[in-house]
Amino acid sequence: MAQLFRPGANTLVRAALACVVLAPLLLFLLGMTIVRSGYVTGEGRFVDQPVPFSHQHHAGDVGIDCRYCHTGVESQANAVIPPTHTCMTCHSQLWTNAQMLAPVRESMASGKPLAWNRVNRLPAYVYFDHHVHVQNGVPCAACHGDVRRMPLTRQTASLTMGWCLACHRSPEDRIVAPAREFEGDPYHGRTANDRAFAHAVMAHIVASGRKLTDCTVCHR
Amino acid sequence: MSGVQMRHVRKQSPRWVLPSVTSLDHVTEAVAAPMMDRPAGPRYWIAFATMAALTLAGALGIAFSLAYGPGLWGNNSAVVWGFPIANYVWWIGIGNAGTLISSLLLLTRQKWRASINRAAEAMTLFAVSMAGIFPILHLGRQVYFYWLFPYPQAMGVWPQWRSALVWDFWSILSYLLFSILFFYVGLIPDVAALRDRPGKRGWRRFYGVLAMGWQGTPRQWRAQRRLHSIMAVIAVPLVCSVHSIVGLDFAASLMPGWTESIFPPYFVVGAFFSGFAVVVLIMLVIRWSMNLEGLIVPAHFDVMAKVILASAIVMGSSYGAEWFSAWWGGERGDIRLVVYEFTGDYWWLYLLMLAMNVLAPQLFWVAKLRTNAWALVGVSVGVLVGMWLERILIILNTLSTGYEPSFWRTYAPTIVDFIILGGTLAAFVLLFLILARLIPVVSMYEVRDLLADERQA
Amino acid sequence: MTAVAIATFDSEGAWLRARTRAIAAGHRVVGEWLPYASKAIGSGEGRGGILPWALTGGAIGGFGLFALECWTAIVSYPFNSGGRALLSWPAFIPAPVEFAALTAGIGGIVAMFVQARLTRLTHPAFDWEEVAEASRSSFVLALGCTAGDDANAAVALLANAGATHSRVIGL
Amino acid sequence: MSIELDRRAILRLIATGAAASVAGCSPPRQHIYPAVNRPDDAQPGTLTRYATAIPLAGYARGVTGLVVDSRPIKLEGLAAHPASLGATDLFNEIAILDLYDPQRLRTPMFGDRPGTWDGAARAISSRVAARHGEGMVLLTGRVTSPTLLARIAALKESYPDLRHVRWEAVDDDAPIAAARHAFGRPLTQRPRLADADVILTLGADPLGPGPDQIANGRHWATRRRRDPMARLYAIEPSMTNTGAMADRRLSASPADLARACHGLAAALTGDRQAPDLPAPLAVLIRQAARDLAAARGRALVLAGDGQPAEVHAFVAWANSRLDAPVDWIAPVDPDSTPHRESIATLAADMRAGRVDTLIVIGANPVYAAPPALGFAEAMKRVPLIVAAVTMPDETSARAHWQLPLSHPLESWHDCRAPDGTASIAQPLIRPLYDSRSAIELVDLVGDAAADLDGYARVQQSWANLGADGWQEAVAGAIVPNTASRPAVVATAPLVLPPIDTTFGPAIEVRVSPTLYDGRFSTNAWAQECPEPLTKEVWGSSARMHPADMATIGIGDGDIVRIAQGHGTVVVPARAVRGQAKGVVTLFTGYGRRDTGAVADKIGANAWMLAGGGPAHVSKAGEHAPVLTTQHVFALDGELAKLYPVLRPDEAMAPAKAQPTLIPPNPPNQDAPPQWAMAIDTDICIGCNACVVACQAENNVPVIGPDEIATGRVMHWLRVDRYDVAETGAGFQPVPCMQCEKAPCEPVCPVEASVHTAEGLNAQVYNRCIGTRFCQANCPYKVRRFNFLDYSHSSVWGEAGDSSVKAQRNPEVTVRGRGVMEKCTYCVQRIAAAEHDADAQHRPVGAVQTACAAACPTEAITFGRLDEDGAIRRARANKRHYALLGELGTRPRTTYLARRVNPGNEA
Repeated sequence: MAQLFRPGANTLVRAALACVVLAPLLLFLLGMTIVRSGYVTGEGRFVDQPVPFSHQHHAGDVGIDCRYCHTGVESQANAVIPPTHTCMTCHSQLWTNAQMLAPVRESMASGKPLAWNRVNRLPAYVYFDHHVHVQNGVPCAACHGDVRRMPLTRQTASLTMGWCLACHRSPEDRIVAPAREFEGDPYHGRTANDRAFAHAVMAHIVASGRKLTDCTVCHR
Repeated sequence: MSGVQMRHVRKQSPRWVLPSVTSLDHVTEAVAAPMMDRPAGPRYWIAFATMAALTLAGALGIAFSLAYGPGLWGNNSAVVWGFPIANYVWWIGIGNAGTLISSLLLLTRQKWRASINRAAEAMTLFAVSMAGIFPILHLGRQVYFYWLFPYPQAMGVWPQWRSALVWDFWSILSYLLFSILFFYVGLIPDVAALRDRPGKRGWRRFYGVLAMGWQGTPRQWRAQRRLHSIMAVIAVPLVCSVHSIVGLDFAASLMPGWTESIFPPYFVVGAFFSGFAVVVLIMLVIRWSMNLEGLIVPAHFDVMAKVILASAIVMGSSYGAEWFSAWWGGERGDIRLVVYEFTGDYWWLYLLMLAMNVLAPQLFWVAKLRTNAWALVGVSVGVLVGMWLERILIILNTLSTGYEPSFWRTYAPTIVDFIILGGTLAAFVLLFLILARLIPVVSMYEVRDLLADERQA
Repeated sequence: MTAVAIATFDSEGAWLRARTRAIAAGHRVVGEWLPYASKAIGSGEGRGGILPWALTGGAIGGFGLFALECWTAIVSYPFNSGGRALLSWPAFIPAPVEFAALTAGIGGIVAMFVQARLTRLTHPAFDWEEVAEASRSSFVLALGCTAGDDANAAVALLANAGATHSRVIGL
Repeated sequence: MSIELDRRAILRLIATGAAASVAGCSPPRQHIYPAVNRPDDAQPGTLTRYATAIPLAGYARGVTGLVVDSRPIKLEGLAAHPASLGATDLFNEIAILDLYDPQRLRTPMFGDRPGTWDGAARAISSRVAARHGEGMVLLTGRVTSPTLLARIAALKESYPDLRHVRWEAVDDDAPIAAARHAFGRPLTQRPRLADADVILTLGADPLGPGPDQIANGRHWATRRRRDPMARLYAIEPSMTNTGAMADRRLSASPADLARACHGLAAALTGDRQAPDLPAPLAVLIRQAARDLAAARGRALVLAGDGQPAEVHAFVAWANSRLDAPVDWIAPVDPDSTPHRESIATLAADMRAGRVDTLIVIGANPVYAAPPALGFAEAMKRVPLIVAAVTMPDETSARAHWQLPLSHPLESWHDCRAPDGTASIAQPLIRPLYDSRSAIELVDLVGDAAADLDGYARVQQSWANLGADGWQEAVAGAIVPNTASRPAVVATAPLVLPPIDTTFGPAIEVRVSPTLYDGRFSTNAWAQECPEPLTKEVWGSSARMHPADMATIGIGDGDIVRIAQGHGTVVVPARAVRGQAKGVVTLFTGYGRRDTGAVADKIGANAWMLAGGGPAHVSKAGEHAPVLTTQHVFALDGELAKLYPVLRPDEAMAPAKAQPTLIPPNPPNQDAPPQWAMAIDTDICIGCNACVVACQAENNVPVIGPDEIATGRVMHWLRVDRYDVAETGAGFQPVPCMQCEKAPCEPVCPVEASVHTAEGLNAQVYNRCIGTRFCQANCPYKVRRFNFLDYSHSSVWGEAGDSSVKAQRNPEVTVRGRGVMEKCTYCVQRIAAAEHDADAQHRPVGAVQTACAAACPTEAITFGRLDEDGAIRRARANKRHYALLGELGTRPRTTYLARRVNPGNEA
């Protein structure tokens, strides 16, 4: 009887068997990488804005304090995007007819709000509270990066649950002394002061019996 | 089939292959010819079309359920589980029997398994596949079923290993894949035979690939036989544990009527029970449709009927044990439940269930009925209905009368529930119809072995 | 070796008879093909076991999964689930047991493929149609011969032993 | 202050609110809209509280509005207000949904064409301007608003012949008439329940629905808590919430009730012949008389508003004889013409063509007026009818002009509480639609060109307060010392009601505890809220005594036809406990038409039978029972342990420790704060305030009758109703027990159900995959599953629910389909409290769950297990028990047992 298969068949079938085992494994690894990539998480993503607002210019060069616009950050959950009115406090004097500020003036005139595009986006079922973080020494930069160096605002963290947990599991080395929360790069050169405050906060958390990895800390 | 009452055989030392089968080649031809040479007749295609249509209907039912949610079913706020879970338990039960039969009989050197084990194992594969649909389908958010699998999520959370549902996940997965391997190991020599048998080249190449270059040298036979028995040794505890775990879905709770240590064993017996019923039906159909009277003989049915009878008795006593332990334990909740079983909203279903599972099989005390086709069909179907009722009643009776009377609710299934159940039944048959055209439904090499033995004796 | 004498037998008995005679007559058995696992070939236990492979596979799967359970439940993200202990080992057992069975099976089948020399879809033996007979109905016996007359003797021997068919294949 | 925020902003916020979060599903909107010019006190996302008041049947009840992003999302009680005392009732809780109800009338309608306010105004003035308002009638509900009264007076100046008719379907004619007879002037009785040791109710339901329910409940509970335990007798035709809580209760037909009065009179005076009473009634009267007499000065007799004037007159006599804790005040409603009389005259005038222009503001006579008046027919004779409504109704459907009336939360107004205390009510939101308040409307009628400014009107009628006084009054929603002074009254003469022995069943029409007189029929929360005693939802059946049903050969749920005078209704009948033989009881509020998808074609209109007179009940065929959410009420055998009932000084048997294999809590489990709840079933009056409060706070969807019919429910908190003793009933609110050894947690395969360090049994909606194993394994069955996409499907028909989404609490995830949800002790409130505490580096303060905040009797208390307070006190109480404690689940929600104090027979 003649051979049913060509000699190559043996190798072929062995290769095939190998694939049966390896292919799913590879696909799995590929998936794991993709979901963690910026492509999915949006880490490092720039977002166009109706007005090309530069944190570098306002917060960095001019040196306006974060809290001047984000008025809620120390007192409530929502850090607050400033109303058009806030922009106009300066821009009614400065650059009063700069083309790039036209939308701001238009909004002030028409009373129609500016539609800023969200940069740091959390799912709707995640409840983040700004003031409890800031008041306990978690600097803006921990999540938002050094906005003083951002001509256009960029998402600097992956904002995945795993990323949040990393900090909630060991906050102490993310906490800085009260004064430094609003610095651009507070983690650069941590002082004994920082460590002392971090220690105090940790002590409070432990004493309060709160568990920062409880689901209800973020989800309701 | 030729004559409802099969020609009865002498009790002592039954012959498992009729004298009509003379040579080894005869065995191969008897099994392979109808499959490879003869085109499928109109009867086949009619059956195929009907089953395909019903399967499609079931698929639609599932599609709608996925689109609109579990709200399409009869489940309510108290009876949160309904058909899907019952179907799952029922199918997995049927699925258990196949591998159990084949492996248990292999270990106990039951020669007669030769002609039924292939079909039994195939039944396992298909039944478990059907069962596998339901745990996913019954979820509220089916798209996230994979959260039961422990992979490094970006969320940083893992499955909750204490949940019986996670155990389920692993047992179905393991059992399905294991059964496929077991099935394949037993299949290799036969596909090799089909490869070497004159026929269309394309098909022969197909079988050639499946055979993986099997030649039948003593070395290969030794390896194959050794692995087969090792897998059989693993299969027996695996099968039992799989259905024990299904039992634990209920037993590992604190609802009256569920928290019963008897559940695991009693689920296993139930599985064996319903599985054998299906095997009987399948063997009857194969024997009749593929004219395998020579290889599947009355003695086979006689033995299987005895097994069904035995398990019916065990089932009966398990029910008895349930009632007794309720009374003996004195737990008010359990007593109330037993009373509810007989007097509550589902009393007639419960009595029907007892009739089917315990009384009907008693017919097999009569020797003649054990080989009477209609009796076999009737009892087997009865047992299947009875076992399905048992599964659904386990859910309904407990969930309809929980600890809080203010939240007692009765359950009524919807048309969608029935469509989906029917769909899986049809799909099961459909798969078998396809299988019958693809691979030998009787293990040829084992029957050769058996034949050789009997001829020497 | 220059030739092979090959013959088919329709029964286990005939094949065994021929086999013993051939060996007695000093012939070398170069190949045998059987339609089913005859008891005569023995179980061959001890020679390259499959069991060790299966056991290893099972151990890896079972203990591996159990370890994963413990790590996730105690180290990676401990939860208070109904006040149960973090290391609820009894509840951690079922899944690994099931999984171990699967991996054992996989280990076994790999071993079998190796030992049975499978995945050889093309093989010289397939050139002899007698081999094709084997997988369906016949016992096939091939003896290695050195010279022509030797081959003829072998064929004769096989024929006398009750071969349904026998011939010489020159190499 | 008012919130100045343009209407577009509101709708925009509604849109973003709509986008607010669906568990695990669609991503949030990508845009952020900061306001252009934001008032300082309105930081986005912060929750602000404003005091205001909303009227029920004209009477004010103070509320605190919780406002987020300029949207009121929830109403809570107002501690300082005498009719709220910090708590709410069902009607206050559901009011917020009416505000956002998509069925609301949005623009003026002329016939079925959209019109303008201008058009309407001109239509009116063109008719009446010339004729000094001759033939012009202004029909309103009860008016206690000083401003509105002033505007109407002003209107009368420009139209001297204008007639103002005020009419409430639920009237107080009988008690007023009785007071007239007893004291020669109209007076209203104000019982002081807190001071009453013995109370006898004659068909009265002080703890039932009505403007006084909250206050009555609170005062009654105050006394109930005090030792020695008070005693409550109830004689009533059908069971009421009060009757359910009674220590001794008897059901009596009107005739028997009259006899009871005679019997009581005889027993109290001792100098007259007692009539022959049915044995049990005689015993009860004898005992009640003894206790009442013994408790002179602290004994009280109450008659239901539905009772005839004679019974009220008798009660007045009894109370003055017993020197009962009762205040008599001048009616808060200045107009004391009997309601029935005024509506009857109006109907007569209309029929006689004496009415030329009819302006209806917030009254619905076509639906609720006695059928004998043929009001709808009479309307045909009126050339111009203008009806102002928030929700279209039967009357407005027959009017020429329909005008959208502002919701109380949208407009400046004022009104008086039942005790006379005046409230100035500020709006919490700008009108969502082109609507006007009653005050503005009256001005409009007077002068089509008037510039409508409710704010100015209200302010000018309270000018005497001065700037600061005004500020204070508005901020607190109370005008100080405006409560009516109690009148000094003479001893009332003895009046005995005639014993009516006409043959045939008596019809009792009762105010619905969920829909009131029908003004809340269109409210989906109200429709889906179970009636306290039968647990009926989306409908109501005629309650009958089983014997009566047997005689006409019908069973539970069979349809009966009830004919009386001009009215006929066809409803399913239901045999209920504590129903008097020969009495058929119906609830108002059903059988609506022309109102919208929610209320139309549900049940039958009981007002059709309000006329009185002989009735006839007959079988009308098919079987169509009304849906209920609870089917079993009797607790026989071992089930009795679910709702233990104790004697006054009895204590619960100590629970024996259960052996368990489950290890003790990990140490961090006992660190503060540890939250817990205690519920006192002895003072729970089953008012359902908690049920709807929870629904409003936690975005619990309405699922509609079809879903309920398949046995599904969504209310996180259910109030179980169980039979107590022979004739009473008891209520047991069942939220999640937050078990320390929760059975639901270990069965969840994905850790969606886990325990927090603070003792909460958390449910993580976005992690839930919907296996439902948790609910299957929950002994208390307190988990709720989204079988369909409830939060995105609407029961409002084609109206859709986009506006309703604006009510949703942004702090709570909106659950999508296939997700299990449940009570988590309002974890969003706990989180808010803790975050503020941590941010300000101070210990966590008190937290109130929505249900606890709502409870009128303070039966639900929430607090911390780790520090002294209400919870520890409750757990130390001898009546304390854990529901199904023997299962070893160690619930955090525990109960105090119900008591009955039947006393010994005289």
